[in-house]
Amino acid sequence: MSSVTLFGLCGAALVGLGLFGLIVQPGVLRKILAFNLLGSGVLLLFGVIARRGAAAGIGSDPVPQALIITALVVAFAATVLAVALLRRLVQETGRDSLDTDG
Amino acid sequence: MTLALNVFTIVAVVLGLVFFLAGTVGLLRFPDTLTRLHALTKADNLGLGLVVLGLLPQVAWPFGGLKLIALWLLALLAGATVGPLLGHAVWTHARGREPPP
Amino acid sequence: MDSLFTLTPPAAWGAPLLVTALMLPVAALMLAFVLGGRHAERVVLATLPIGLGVAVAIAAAVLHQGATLHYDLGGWAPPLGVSLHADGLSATLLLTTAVVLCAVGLYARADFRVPSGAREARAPLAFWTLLLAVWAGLNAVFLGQDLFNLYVALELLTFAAVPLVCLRGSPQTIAAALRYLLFALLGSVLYLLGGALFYGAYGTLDIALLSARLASGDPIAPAALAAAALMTAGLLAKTALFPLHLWLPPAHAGAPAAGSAVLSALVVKASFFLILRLWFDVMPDPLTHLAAQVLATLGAAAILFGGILALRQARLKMLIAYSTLAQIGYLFLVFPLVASPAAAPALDLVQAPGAWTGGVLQLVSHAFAKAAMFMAAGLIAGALGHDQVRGLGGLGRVLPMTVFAFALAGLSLMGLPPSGGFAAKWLLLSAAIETGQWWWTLVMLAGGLLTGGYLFRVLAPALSTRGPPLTLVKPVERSRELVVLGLALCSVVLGLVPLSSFGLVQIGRLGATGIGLP
Amino acid sequence: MSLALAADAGLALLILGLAVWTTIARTAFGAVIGFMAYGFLVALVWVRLAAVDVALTEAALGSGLTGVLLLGAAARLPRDAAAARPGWGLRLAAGVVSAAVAAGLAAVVLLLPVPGPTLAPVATATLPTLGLGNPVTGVLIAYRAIDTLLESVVLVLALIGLWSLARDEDWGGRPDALRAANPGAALVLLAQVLPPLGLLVGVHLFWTGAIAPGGAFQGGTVLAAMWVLTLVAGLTRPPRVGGRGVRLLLVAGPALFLAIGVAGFWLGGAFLAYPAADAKPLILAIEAALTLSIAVALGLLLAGPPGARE
Repeated sequence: MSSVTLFGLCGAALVGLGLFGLIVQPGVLRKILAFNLLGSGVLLLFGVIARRGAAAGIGSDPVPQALIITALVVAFAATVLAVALLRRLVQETGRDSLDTDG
Repeated sequence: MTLALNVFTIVAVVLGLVFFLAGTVGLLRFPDTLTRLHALTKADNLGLGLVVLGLLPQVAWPFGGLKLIALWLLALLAGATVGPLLGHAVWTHARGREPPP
Repeated sequence: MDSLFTLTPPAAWGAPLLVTALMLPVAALMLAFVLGGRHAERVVLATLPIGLGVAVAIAAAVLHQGATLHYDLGGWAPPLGVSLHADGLSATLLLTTAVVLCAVGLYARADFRVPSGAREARAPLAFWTLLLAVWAGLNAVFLGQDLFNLYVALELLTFAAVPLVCLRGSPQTIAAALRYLLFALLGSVLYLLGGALFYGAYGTLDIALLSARLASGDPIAPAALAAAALMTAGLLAKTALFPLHLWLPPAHAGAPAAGSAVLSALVVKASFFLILRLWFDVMPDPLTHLAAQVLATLGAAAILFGGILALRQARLKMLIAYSTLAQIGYLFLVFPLVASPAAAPALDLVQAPGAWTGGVLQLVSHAFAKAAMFMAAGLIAGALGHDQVRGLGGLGRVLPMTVFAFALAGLSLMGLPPSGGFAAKWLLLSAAIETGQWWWTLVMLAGGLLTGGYLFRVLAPALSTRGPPLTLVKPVERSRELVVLGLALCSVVLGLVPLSSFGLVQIGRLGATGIGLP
Repeated sequence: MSLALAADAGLALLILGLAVWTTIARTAFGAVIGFMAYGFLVALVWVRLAAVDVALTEAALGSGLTGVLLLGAAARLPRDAAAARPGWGLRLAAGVVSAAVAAGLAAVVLLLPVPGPTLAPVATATLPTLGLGNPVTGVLIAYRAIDTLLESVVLVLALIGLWSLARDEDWGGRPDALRAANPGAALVLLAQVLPPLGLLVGVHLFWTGAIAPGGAFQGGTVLAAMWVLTLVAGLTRPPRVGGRGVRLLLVAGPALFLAIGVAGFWLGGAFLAYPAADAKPLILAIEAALTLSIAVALGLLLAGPPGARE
């Protein structure tokens, strides 16, 4: 049980937690938080895969690292869009939940 | 000579940790937010200072050391800013009016 | 345009064509964003024909070469580099995208014109730049050969499609856009997780290399099974297949007419295209047979569920949105029919159009028909001032061309001869019978009846001659009606084209699945 | 049980604890605070996984800027905003599905080959031809340049989507989401003292990205954070949405990247290829433009849609 595997299991648990939060949380902000947890869990798994690809004097495979950085920036842009939509929703309906009528 | 430095490092780091412990105990035990804030900012900054001081001989000089000191100064700046802001927020939230200047 | 067609581009032309198809919308997006104001619309209307020409050239190049076009970006070959790939299917979809976007561009000029006096307005700038971004995302998905590159393309598409939904800004559309974004992000994250596991098991993200390593005989790594399952689940969420369809109707009905047309006709197809690539280009055949049954069952459920709910909708655009749910179900019936072990003996490929051609034909004819239908609904809502199906009595007398176009599109959706939809459903039906899977025929026939049902609900009152004549709130421009009619005719004409001429669609397919296509 | 493993186990448990807290916290504000602490610890994990570039990005972007964003949103939520929690049926089903996914992934992690397949040797072998020392920057700028190009376009697109959420009459105004009502003297002091240092760190991160961990994304994020700090403290005003200058800045990075990429057809033999001779200066030019565009884009993404015109 190396520490890399440990972080892999931690990543798997985060994916499960994020998925649970995304489905169950009623408030949209909490869903966005759960999505960020889910995203960081997925990227942790990718990081463990990268770490296991260590070779040629480098601690971790550079290709997945670049992909993770790109995915982080995409996840941030997604969070910005989601938060902006949420703020507009709160302005319009005064509520933080999606079940508006219609 | 290196033995003395190592001993100094261990002593300084342990002292720093003691202050961190004191800060955490303060956080848990103190009655309201303002006193907790006091405990946190004072104890943690001092604790961090001691840990940095202790690590200085272990780190490649001059760049490693300068980075550590810069780290500590930034933490001081952060603490110095967050403290009054949180205090201001707590004061106005609790009493609903601006604190005396 | 036909001068280009006869010009037989040598193979060396393939590379710059693929790059132009990918980068033209991106460059136009940046130019339109910087110039802003009225220039944004002009940049789009200038770029659309060029993009159409490039799509035609790519189709010609693929047809001429008879093989897939391939190009390594930056000169770096996979697995390190990213490559572009254009087979018959992607060339067809590039062409469909260009045609539908040209029609939407012409249609939307009246809705998104900068009001006189203002230098720039929110909705026009947003619409025209988002239209180019949707185009860029679609071309990147259809041309991608690397799983992570496809992930970034999917995100580009999602960030372009979500603001389209709430371009008008009413509370319902904002809630619909937020729900769409959350579903799309869940889909993207699951897709990314699948990609990560594929990389963890086989050390590459290139579809061709992955397929080779997966088929290399040794037992498939459990990570690959988990990856395929997660990726499919993610892509199903983005395609709004039956259990994961909650977000589609309010989102597609809430968007402005031009936006709904693009969303329903094209955006939903991009993630479906990736499911096709995953199960026919990456995974080995025995697994595809297994997954095919699951996907087709969900597809059948979508056909019935979407059809029944469409019958009960009060608003015209919601009815059409639920119709999209149902028609997507047809697409998923392709999997068991193409991948069935009891495939008919390998007839001559070009002459014997198989379920694959039927599926692609359904993709293309649905794109034309649904875009035409949503734009017609936009014209009707604009003219009458309301969107209720009940209030359409006698519409045919007032808006004859729009109702005629709506009926033609409906013809194609129902699958009545001579429309493209009929040819697609006929091919799927015959393939189902040839491969002995008769139960899919029942689903298709039931779906056709349901489609007929909810379209009858709209067309019967519209074409009735009794009752008081309707008063128009706003006159409808003849040019916009012609655009809608033209698109609906495209969908119908697809059925008149002799089936043997669909050789383009088969290119790059035989080698991949390795079984004689029925 | 070596000491390092124990430390890692502690870190992993702390992260899981914070993640659970973020999910079950009563108030949204508490959950966001928990998430920010969680983010910084995940940055530590990236250092433990020997991915320093990712650690920088996670700390600056994943928890720093995302934290600012979510704090702003949490502060504006109405007090009684918590909608009804779903019935136990849905919670049970969601729990079962999530647990199954987590268990499956854990099994896959245990079954994955330990010396996993890697592209590290191939990636580092051809680095010298690009004049680069940092393989991650090599992958981002050369081998998978198309992903980074589309990535920077995604940022501009997110900004267009954000601006499209404004009200029609507010178009052309200045984004107002960041302006603090009455920034305290302490915040103004911080906004005067920190940005010069932050600017130095940001530019250093961009510059050192070619040979050591860092690069356009990390440098741009630090610069954006400093700009946001001055915006919150009210020392600077966000630019008008309609301004062509700010749009040129936003598009400079991707546009230069695309231009050099197209020039690659003739200079380097393929789209997005670099000529063998002067690859390094071209790459640095692209990185500089990208850093600038990313800094402006991230700052404006945090500044929100254009608000009421004063």
